[in-house]
Amino acid sequence: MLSALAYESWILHALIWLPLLGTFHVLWAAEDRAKWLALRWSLVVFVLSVGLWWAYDPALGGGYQLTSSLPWIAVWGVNYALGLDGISLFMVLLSTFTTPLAILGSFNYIKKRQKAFYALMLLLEVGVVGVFSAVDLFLFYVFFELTLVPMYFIIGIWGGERRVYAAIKFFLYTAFGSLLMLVGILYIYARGKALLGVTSFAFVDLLQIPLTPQEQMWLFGAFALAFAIKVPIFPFHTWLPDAHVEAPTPGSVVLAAVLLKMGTYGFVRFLLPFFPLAARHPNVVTLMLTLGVIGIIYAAWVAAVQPDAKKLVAYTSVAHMGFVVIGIFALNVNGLQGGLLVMISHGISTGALFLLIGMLYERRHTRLIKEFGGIGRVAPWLATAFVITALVSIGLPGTSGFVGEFLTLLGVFENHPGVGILATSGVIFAAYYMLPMVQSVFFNALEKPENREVRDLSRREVVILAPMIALMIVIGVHPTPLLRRMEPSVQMVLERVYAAAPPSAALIESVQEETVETVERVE
Amino acid sequence: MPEILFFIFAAVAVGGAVGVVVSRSPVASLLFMVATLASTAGIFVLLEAHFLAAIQILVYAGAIMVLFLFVIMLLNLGHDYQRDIRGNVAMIIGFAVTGGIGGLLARQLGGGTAGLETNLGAGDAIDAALREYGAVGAIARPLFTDYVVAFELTGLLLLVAIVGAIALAKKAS
Amino acid sequence: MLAESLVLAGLIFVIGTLGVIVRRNAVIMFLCIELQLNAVNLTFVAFSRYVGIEGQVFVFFVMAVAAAEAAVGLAIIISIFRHYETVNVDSFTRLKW
Amino acid sequence: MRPFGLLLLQAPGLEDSQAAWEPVLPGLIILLPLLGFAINGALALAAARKSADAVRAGREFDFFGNGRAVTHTLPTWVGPGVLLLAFLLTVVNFVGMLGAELHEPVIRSYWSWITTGDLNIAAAIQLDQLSMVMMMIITGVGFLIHVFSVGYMQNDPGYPRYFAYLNLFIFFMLVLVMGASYPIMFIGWEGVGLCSYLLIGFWFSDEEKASAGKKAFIVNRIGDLGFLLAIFLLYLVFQRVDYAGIFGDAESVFVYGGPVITTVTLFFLLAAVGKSAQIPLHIWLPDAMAGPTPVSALIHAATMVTAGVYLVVRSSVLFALAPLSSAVVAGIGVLTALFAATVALRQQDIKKVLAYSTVSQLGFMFLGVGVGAYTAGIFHLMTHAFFKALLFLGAGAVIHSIQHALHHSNKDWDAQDMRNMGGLRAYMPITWIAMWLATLAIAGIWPFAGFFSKDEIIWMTGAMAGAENAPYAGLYTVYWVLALATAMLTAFYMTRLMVMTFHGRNRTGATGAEHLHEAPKTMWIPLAILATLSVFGGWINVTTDLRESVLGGFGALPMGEWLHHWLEPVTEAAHRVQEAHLGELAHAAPLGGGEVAWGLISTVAALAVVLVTARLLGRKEVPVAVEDAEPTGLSRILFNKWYVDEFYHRWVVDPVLTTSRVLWRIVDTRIIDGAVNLVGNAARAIGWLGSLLQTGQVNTYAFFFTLGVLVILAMIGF
Repeated sequence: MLSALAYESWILHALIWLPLLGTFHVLWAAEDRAKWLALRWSLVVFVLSVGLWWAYDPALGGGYQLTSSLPWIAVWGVNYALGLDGISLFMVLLSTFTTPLAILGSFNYIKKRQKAFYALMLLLEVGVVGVFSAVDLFLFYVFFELTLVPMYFIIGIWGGERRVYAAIKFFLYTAFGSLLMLVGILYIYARGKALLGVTSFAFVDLLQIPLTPQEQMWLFGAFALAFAIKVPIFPFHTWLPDAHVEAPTPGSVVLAAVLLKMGTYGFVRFLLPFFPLAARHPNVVTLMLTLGVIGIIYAAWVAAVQPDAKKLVAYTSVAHMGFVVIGIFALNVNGLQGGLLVMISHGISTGALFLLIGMLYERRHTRLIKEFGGIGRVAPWLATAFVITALVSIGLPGTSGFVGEFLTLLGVFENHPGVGILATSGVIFAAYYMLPMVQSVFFNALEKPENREVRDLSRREVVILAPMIALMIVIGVHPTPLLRRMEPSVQMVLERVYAAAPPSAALIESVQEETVETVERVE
Repeated sequence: MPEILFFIFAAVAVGGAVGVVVSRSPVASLLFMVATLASTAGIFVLLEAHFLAAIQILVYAGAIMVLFLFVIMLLNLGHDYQRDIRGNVAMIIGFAVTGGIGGLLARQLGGGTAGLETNLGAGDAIDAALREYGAVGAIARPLFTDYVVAFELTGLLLLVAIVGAIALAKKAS
Repeated sequence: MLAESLVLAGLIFVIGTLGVIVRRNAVIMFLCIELQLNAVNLTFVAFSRYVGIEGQVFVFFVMAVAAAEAAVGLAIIISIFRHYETVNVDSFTRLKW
Repeated sequence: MRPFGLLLLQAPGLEDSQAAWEPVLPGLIILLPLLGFAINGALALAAARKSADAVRAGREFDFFGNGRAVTHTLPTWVGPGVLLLAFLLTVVNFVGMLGAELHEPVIRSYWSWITTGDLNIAAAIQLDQLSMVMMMIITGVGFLIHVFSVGYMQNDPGYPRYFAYLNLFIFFMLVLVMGASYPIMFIGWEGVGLCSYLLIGFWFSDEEKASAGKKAFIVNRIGDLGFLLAIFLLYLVFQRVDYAGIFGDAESVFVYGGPVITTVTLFFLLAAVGKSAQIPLHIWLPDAMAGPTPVSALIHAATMVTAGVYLVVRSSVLFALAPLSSAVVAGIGVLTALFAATVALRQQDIKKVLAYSTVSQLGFMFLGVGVGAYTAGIFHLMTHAFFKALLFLGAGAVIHSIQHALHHSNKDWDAQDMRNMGGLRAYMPITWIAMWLATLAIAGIWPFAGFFSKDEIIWMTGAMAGAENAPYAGLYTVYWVLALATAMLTAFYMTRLMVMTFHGRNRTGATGAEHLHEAPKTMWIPLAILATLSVFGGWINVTTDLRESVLGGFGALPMGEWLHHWLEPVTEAAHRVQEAHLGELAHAAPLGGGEVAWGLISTVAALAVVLVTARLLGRKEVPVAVEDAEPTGLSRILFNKWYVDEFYHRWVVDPVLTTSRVLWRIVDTRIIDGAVNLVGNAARAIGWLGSLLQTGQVNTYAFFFTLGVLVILAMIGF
């Protein structure tokens, strides 16, 4: 049925352009209809995107599928080129899944300038879907930067008290990283032109460029810094708690669920295949694993003493992303697959946690843990949803959180047992930060009179949370369909990492000569 | 004869310019300015640009300078002025920079203009146009044919300037 | 006569520039700007003898722009004067960040 | 992939073993409790919503007035009902297996759980003799405790939630014992931990109870770390994680006593120590008594805490290959047994005594599996499930009754403090008799169940000490002595519990005493059944020597060494390894004397302790709790549980919290974020310097403009 509609040919374009259309529609419409319009647009996008699950066929190998390319800036060889592989497939689905829920979750939260807000949410969706489906480095970079703008305004306008500080910090910090990446991109492009004579930003073309180990190291550094800030990896993480605490609930949801994934996605998409020699260099691997493990343990400890529930969850994000990083740099199938699963699982569970904390905030206008207590008595459904989500977050087996962490740790342990043991201790600390918070908020005596007034979940909120919880459990019980779709692409990345050899001087020379010859012939 | 006239006009123009800059009184500056404009108009005539010389006198010296004068009088700046030339440091810097520009210009001109004069002799064409269409027609022809869009835009610009000037100068109600 | 005209124009331009830098009176700064414009007009006219009538056409446009500029500029000066009771530009330092 | 729906069917293919025997709907045994959870969970959510609305309106919702709410009637049937069905199904399978002479486990795979690279974990269950025994205990004892709960939790507003959790617990426990690979077992392993967390904190409005749940979960997670690492290490060695694959090759892959196998088993030991509350991770179990008493019976006595023992027996081959780990297992076991027994001597809370007694008995099981007596470990696990469940349920009935009495006499005394009880045998005769039977069983007095199981463990310890090539022979001798001493302590503290509770003068006061009553039928019938099992349950595994002696009625006991033979297919590999490396076990205890002699000695000694204690304590006048003096000296240390909790608090919890605060306040906020802000502020400072050029004076701008022109001109000119 999908092929009858030529689904493969238009779906990716639709996923990018429909939300953009929606953006304008929302801006055009009346203020009080904005939220419903935005919800409808994002739902349409989500429903359309579901078909990707079947449209993407892992049997065809791990390369890009559903590709299409139009020349954009022909002089520079920039193409508007889209495509999906097993890695980006789930990131796109995660984005289209999260956006409508985040929009639905902001119905009560966003009171002022609704039109602008919902338009920005849709614009954000354009950006993230674009990032994950671009197969042209230039296009990727454009979308990568595009996501900054809506998020900057979402935090800066609808945020909490220190919103401006947080928004600027978020923007400058991440932009700073990506500018270094831009330098790297241009360098690769220039090398491609010089060595191969191709003026192209297409991933497939850039992968052919024989870069020397030194070059790879520098480029790796430039790209890695950009993505490490985005992820964020340990010493670059301080923008995240600030941004999360100040951001409005839907902003936090999208930030945690999708934007952070752009960083780790970049690791898998660029760092490993583009600079394999650097990525598998023992020093680099050691560094990344160390930072990842520090992130896991350090963030867990810092999270445990946070007085603000939202900040706590923000720090847990750092810990989870630490798992992803070590999974990726385990450089084996289990680790990579595990890392990708943690990304998916973290997207859903942390998104849900932020939504839940947002719901608490709407009811009590505070997020300080000590202000709560005994909420389970007056809001049992809310408490149930929260406890389930928290358990997923700490990786209870049978939920999505476990599968990812298990594979990640298994992968790390395979190649680096010592690191594996340290990282596995993260499962203890996950309980150490999460359970006290759950207890202080939902259990204990219902003492404060304000807490007595807290309402339970409304029907709208049930509609938001139910699919998320269902998905967390379904993925936990039966992750194989996901793993099956990711595996060929993951294998391809790994093959590239391990097969790559440093180009000899002779090779570069011969390539260059060939290029010169072809150029001469053409002229 | 034209050479002598040129040097007279040039001397007056430079003298006027210096006067503009050094006069304490704005009115004096203005009058020096008029002298400069008038002598420049004379040089225009020597360069066979009769129409421009005419509107230089009419529009520039006549209208714009009077506008300045009105403003000076309106603001009551005619007397009770204070010394407003900057101090030594500003003077030195100003002289250094302007001297630099002057030096550079001189350096450029030091190469001579003989090449230009021989290679690009458009004077005959202009003379022919002047003979054929008269002083006004010679300049009006390109103005209303090749440059008509720019011309119209200039009109629009003037309109906008008038509106803007009124809006700015009007007393806030 | 080209070379002489150009020297003259350069001289007037430099004097005008110096005026803009050293004078504090806004009206006189304006006059100095007019001086600079005039110098440029002179070069246009001088070159037009060798390049074509377009030089003179350009002068025409410059004059129109100068007129517009003078009108608006003087209006601004009047407007400022109403606030500050002076045309000394040292008093107008609000134009930053 | 096989669709989910087939879970109910007997699924062929997909690595299923081809056995002679076809199990009957094994998947359903797991699914039934899950179904119960779903139904009860839905009811609980509905009920909680109602009660929440009432709380918001400032009152408590009355589920019991004018007819019980449907949310509170349905669980009565659903909760125990699914368990009964599961139990019956287990019995059917058990009978089937009895007749099948099975040598290989029967494996049923349903779908690929995790498939990636060369890792393939199937969602598969394994039926063999060991899992069958465990299933019988879990569903059987579980069912009885569910029935008891109907009476016990009758008037609790959280009634449906309680049954939802309990059903979920059974589900996970079944996953734990039926899983065909370590990761599947781990699902159950953490799942039961979760349920334990939820049930300990069942009355979550009480901060102490909620904290106890949290503590249990976190301490258990420390153990789970070991489990995960053991799985990883096994995967590294075998490239697979299912039992069939690992155990089949273990003997050929591992070197006896080699470092890898020792590490694996020590990791597993960490997991077992956490789950079974052994030293040093025993601290959570006494606190876990905060949960409803039937929960303590089911989870914290009969089933979940024994998962550690199950793990060791399941991995018996691995442990047999690692003599050092086995010795550590036994050492931890016997130390825990002794330690917990000493603490139990001086506890006043009836449930605390039982909790420490559980820890102690678990120690015995560890000792058993540590000395290679895997069958004995499982045997003691089973008999312990009977009598300890009975003791807890009995205690529950007592507490229920005392609570009632205190409530009516308006005393806010602790209903669990034995000093407030006394003389209950007159009011609760059935409970009294049942609990005495259980006490005799746990004290190890012939012919009750505990005698046979405990005696076998002690005997095997002695036998190990004297084995031909016994490693650490001296150590095992010490173990043997300690175990004997602990057995005597057990007899003492249990008798103390019985005397303080049921004998002497009633201390609830006259008004209170009027309201003391025997437990209702739903509560005492399970007690009676468990009492029967506590008496006769030990007869299924009487060693041949004992059976032929006076202790076995000279062969009159019907089923000697039955359990031993039954579990042989599971443990034979381990026994093979032991035989090969340890040689023949001793036939005499370290001090000489055969099994029969020591059996006689121990039962007589225990009986003597019971009688003397009963006589001495029976005469003593016990003051009620509020009037009692603070304990002093050694008994103070024992009362405070050797200050282990305080030790952990001082040296582990506090330092971690302090470090966390330092990391946050200093490292994160000051140093890391400080550096980030420093960069930002530096940029801002440079900008400020630049802004100084912007004076607001037109002349300056004109000057710079001209300067710019000059520069451009210069660039063109030169």
